[in-house]
Amino acid sequence: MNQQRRSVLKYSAVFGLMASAGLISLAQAQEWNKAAFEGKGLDDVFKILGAGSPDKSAAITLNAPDIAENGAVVPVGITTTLKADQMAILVEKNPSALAAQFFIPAGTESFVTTRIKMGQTSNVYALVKADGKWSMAVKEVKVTLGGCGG
Amino acid sequence: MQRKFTLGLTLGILAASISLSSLVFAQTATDEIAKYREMIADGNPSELYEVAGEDLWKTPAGPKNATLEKCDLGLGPGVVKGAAAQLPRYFKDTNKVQDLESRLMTCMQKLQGRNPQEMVDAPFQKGPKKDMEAIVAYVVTLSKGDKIKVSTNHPKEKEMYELGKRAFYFQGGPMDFSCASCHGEDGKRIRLQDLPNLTTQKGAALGWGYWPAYRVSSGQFWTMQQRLNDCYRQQRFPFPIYASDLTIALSMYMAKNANGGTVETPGLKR
Amino acid sequence: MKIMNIKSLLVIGVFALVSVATQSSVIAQQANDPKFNKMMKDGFRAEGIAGLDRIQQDETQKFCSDPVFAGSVKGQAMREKIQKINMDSIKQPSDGKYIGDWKKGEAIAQSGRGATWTDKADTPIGGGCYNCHQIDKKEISYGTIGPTLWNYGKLRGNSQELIVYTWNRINNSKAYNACSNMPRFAHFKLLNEQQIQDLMALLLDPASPVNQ
Amino acid sequence: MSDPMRVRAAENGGIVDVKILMKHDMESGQRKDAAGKVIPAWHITTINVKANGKDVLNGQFGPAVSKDPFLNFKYKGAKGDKIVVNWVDNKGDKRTDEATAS
Repeated sequence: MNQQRRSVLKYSAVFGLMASAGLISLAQAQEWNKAAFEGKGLDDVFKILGAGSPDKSAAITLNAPDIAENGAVVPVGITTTLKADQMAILVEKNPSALAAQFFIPAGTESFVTTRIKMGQTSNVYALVKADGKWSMAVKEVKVTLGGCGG
Repeated sequence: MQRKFTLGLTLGILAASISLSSLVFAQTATDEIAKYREMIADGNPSELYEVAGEDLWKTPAGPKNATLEKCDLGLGPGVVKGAAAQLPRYFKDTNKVQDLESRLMTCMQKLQGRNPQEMVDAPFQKGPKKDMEAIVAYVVTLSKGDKIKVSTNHPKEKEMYELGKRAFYFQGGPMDFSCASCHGEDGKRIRLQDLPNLTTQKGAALGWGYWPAYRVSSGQFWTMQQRLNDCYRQQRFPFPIYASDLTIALSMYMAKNANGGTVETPGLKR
Repeated sequence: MKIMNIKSLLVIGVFALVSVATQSSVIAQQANDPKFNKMMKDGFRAEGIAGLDRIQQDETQKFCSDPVFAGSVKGQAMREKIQKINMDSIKQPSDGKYIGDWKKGEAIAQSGRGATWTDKADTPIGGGCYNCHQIDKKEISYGTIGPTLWNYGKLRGNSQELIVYTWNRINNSKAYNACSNMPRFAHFKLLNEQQIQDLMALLLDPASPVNQ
Repeated sequence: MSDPMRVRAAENGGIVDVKILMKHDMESGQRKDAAGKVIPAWHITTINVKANGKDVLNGQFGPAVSKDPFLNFKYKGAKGDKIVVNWVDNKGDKRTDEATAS
């Protein structure tokens, strides 16, 4: 066995180990993805995430209310039967579309719920990356004016 | 004759079905709002204030460097559990009817040597009021699930109730509003928000029983004093003075009307 | 069974009559209460544009702060007097024009801002109409304190009588119902003549979405 | 200084349900102060959750996550798991809190 081959093996072994321990996605996860969060429109964010133009998938459920009593707190949950390793929540009409992104290690369910702000009635997108491919679910959430303030 | 009757009946049915369809529509919107409320009910950020409040309760502070642990909220020194469910009430030592916040001010003054005027003057959500809000969150959480049980047996309590009732109906300001303008009838809403009829037991329990609360629209925990303050702001009144008899009287009116209802505080509101 | 029902109805009827009679005989406008006055005086301070003059009640406010009396038989004469005071204060449009721009009217109906102590003196005041009324059906967030105004013009036509009535009602609702929950928009200068014309258009213009 | 989080973790059938409330203003960068000046964005950027030292979730927040953020997720675990939650915001403030799965 020559020297070169051995070191290649060693390298790939290390890489494999890192990947299996989730270290690569960890490095990615711990560095805030400034470009993605500053992307304005949906397409900008899709591109930065490497999602291209994701297909809609019936395997993804976007759990959000039809009407939000207040745009300051809109509950949004994503569940999928796919084996997700990343999830993202996007709001089409927000100043910056991407609201939150999640990295899901093995052993964690393909499910996450959080709360987001919406400036106005808009489509909300749940993006899921599974087996290296992004897909999505879409739902319109109506934001109503409430209280006496108008 | 027969035809007229049929026509009338058809028109009647038509009118009924029109009003029914708009009713159904309104119903769907309120159902959706109910679903929204249910979705956010799990994980009430009031808990964050409650944690801070428990800390403040047990940490020595003020010129006398004392804790509030000996504070008497009506059930004896140091008894917090269930106390908020029986406030406002008459206190012998101050010879006054006090709500939770005015009573806490008394404790802060007596036990910790803090100046109550500083509390009155501070803006909501800042300085000493920020501490007050956290402490209120802590205290009211310890009455969650209890029955509202407010007494008007003492003449001063009875008097406060009557004064509060009168204040509830007092109209003023450039829009002629009183509390009763919005909270005096069953089944009304402002925009999509249901308005409890605070003159009835059921309505008062829905109103009084769910405040103090975390308010989603402002992202803040609001005490009853702040809730009343913002009511008067929306009524286009001048500024109600913090812990004034006026605010305590209104609380007395609502709390007594709510008797028998359940304390659901801290609530989670729009 | 049937007889029982009629009997109990009769009893209830008589009881209701008696209670109305006894009630109206004891009802009088609530007395001045120095303790209450002091509580109100000590209870407020001026803040921003919201001065203490705002708790100095006029005759209408004083009357309507006692709903038991205001709604009683004894209160009838006073109710009529209050309505007359308010009716007499209404001015018809100076340019003779009743109908403005419904689009601007919709914006005024949507806004519930203005006149609070957190507003400036020059903060535009909204009509706040959707707070209490359904108006354009597309707006699902509407209140129910007042009646629905959807199809207002379509259902009622546009006779001069209706136009003047609608004008008066927006200007000063208390001209028709002494203790109406609706603010007196003209009396307190909450809305100016042009804004009221725009609201009129929202309700009455055949082109307004309200009348589709 | 940052305020404590509220972390709850309940195990049921081999799945631990984790609910986290964070105390943070999550200033959007869209609001203006009384003088009309834009209030700069101030928000949590990354959050890491570990159970017994192993990552169970990594999240990234933009300014559109609500004030006092709430997060709920589930992982395969057991009663007694030691859960450590870390967040960092865009000003470099940090906070760590712990809970034990019950």
